[in-house]
Amino acid sequence: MNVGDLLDARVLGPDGAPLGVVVDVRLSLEVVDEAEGGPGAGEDREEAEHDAPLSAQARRDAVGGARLVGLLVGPRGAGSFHGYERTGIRSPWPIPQLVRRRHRGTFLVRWEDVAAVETGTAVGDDGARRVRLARGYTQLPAELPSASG
Amino acid sequence: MKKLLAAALGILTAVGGFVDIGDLVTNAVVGSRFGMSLAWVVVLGVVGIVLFASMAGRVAAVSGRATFEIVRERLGPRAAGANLLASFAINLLTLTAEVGGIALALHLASSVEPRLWIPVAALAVWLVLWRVKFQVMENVAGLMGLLLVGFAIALFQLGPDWGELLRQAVPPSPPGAEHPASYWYYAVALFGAAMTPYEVFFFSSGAVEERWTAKDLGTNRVNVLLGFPLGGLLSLSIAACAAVVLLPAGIEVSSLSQVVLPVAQAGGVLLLAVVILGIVAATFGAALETALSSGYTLAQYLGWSWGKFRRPARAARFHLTMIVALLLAVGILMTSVDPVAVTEMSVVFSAVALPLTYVPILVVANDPEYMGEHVNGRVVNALGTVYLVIVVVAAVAAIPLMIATGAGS
Amino acid sequence: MTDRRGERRLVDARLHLLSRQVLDPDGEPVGAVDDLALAGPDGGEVEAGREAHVDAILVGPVLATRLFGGRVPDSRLPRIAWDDVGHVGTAVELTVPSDRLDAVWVERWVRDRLIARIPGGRHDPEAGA
Amino acid sequence: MRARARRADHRDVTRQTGRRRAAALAVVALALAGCVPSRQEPGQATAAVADALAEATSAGETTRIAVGLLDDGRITGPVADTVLLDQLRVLDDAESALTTLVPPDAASSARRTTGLDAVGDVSDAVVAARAWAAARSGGDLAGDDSVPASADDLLAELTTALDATDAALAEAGGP
Repeated sequence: MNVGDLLDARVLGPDGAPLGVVVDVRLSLEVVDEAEGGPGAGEDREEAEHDAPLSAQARRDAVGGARLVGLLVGPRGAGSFHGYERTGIRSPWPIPQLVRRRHRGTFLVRWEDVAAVETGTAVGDDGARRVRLARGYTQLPAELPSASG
Repeated sequence: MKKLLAAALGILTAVGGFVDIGDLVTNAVVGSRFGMSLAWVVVLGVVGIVLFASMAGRVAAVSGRATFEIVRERLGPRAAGANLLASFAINLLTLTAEVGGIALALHLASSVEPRLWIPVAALAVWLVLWRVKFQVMENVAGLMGLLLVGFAIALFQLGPDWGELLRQAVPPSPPGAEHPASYWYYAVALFGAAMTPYEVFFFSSGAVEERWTAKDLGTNRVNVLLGFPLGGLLSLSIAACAAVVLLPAGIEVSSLSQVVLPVAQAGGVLLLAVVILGIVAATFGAALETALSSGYTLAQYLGWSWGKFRRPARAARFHLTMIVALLLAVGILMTSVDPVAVTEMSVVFSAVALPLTYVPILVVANDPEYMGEHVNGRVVNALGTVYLVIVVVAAVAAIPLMIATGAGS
Repeated sequence: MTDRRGERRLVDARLHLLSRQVLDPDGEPVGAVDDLALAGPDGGEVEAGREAHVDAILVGPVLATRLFGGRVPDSRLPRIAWDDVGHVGTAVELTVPSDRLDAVWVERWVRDRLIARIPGGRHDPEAGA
Repeated sequence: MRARARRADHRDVTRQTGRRRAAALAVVALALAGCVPSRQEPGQATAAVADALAEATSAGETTRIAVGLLDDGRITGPVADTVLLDQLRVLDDAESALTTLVPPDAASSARRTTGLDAVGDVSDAVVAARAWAAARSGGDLAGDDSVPASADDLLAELTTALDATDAALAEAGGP
């Protein structure tokens, strides 16, 4: 199964009631210690290569495994600003405000609360992709913890 | 001079955007039909491109990510794919026009038939893309393109009634004989030319080619603040020359050869030679800019290795894209199509490409995960939002205006 | 930067990973993250509700199936193992040089069959005009 | 050819609606006019004649400037030749716009005939200008009787042709 198979799949409640679509898939990245050790490593890379993030300002973590945490379920498809509403960004007004409004009601369900996933296997069978939630699932807030935290 | 060289990227970008072959003719058409009454559009366009190119340059310098990578990342494969198709079409059409434009300019200089120059021009463009260092390319093509300043010199030598030119420009209104729809068609065409998306693709990728970092934000500022206003100035002088010499004679510009007549009248053969050299350089520069942009956009969308700073073998598909684009351009030109008419078609694709390019730039320039402390300030954001509205209105209005006026005729 | 051992970072696939540039340790672009393959605990099939993790980054043809529908057997898709990922920032950086990745065979093919054969194809433009 | 005719149709309607209708209506009218080129209102036909004549005037005036500059030695031979060649193309367009026009009544038919004559006169003058320019740069044509002897002769011929164009334009209600 790929993340792409889950995205935009229709989400059904335990009783089969439609709840929305999968707008995103939340993962948990294991952040590991820089092998080279500490904050100096970033600067070394800058000289060694061209395409590395050229500034220490942008967030960049050394990562290990990536675990599947859950699915973000929204009232409609993700549209064109994938995930923009889950960040704390407020400018440029009014774009974030409009996107957030469009995605009001988006919630997170834990992967443990997913009972079944049907992925369309035939060509053009895109509409058949469905995710059914388990009985007693909980709707969690969709916001991501702030980037600086 | 040193400052001018430091701004070579901005200058080449602006020359390719403001005075490429389509705009050389369009500016003269505008001057000969509407006088200076559309000068405000050039000013509006300069401010807009300065705003967004500086954002794109800042994003590239701080995060190392060029504009089309951001377009894909923020819009996802579908919407970015639509932008890619439209932008690639604009790149290809403009590249076609520029290769034809180089041939037209060389025809002026030599009276050898343009068709014979086309393969030569295309080969020369490819050799530069294949072989020449990015900085050398931008210095030579950008600064030679500035020879078009001959139009400004010509304007002074013509000794026009400055008061009259100013009266045409403010308050702006279409001359009585012209239909308002034609006036607005040209307004949109000029604005679209100033804001044409390949400028930000080229500028931001050029920033990566030149290895800008957060320390180069000053260079970024110099580039946009020097380059684009210079481009706008050239654009205005061409229109003004036409307004002074051709408008009173009742001449409607339809070809490149008419564009240079005021220069010959003002400065004789010497100034004419300077300007023709400038036209060759400007169209050549625009050809390089659009050929590279076609490679940049496709490579950045699909994640391929790209860049002129790499050996061609280390960016194989990027170079293959540019070769194919040049071959297509030559193929289109061999059908004897009018290169200037080709650029008119790109207006249609701008309607898709403009919003889908400038929205992601504005959004990412506000994202602290990309920009850290270098996110947009309030004033830039306010201006950016206002310009987004203008861009969308212009882009949407372009197509009905083009149909209604038969492309301004 | 403080010690981050054991810390975890929550990311959303679409927002933070999909469509991002993949770079090798020398900064050479390898591809874009066109999809992410998931796997169960032992590397087997994912089961709903059971522990799952990202197994590989998929690059290239998978984009066409995401855009236009259809399906390609997973084994046929060019993939980069998630184990080879070093850093996640505005780009995804690998710990393995691109020449050792099977996923970039198209680039290699174009290079070896076409571009490198044109005179000057291996010329370094930075070395002088 | 088809593209050219369509272009001319768009053009005449633009001018005409400019005088009579709101811009919004123009969009629809133009789109329709582009589809049915053979049925024209008398006003549209007249406007098409005026448009072609305006193009001819533009070409003639351009030629006048080019000849003057070449006589003063302010322009090179190749540039002058390209200018004149481009003007011949414009005149060719103007002529074909007139020949493909279907006049709906006798008045517009007469205007068309006058217009064609005027455009033809300008074309003759531009052709003469090219011959003069070629002779001036020392080709085989030097000394040929059919080539105007001086720039002044040429400009006189051009003025006559442009006067005829102006008259025809005034008749067609042009600017």
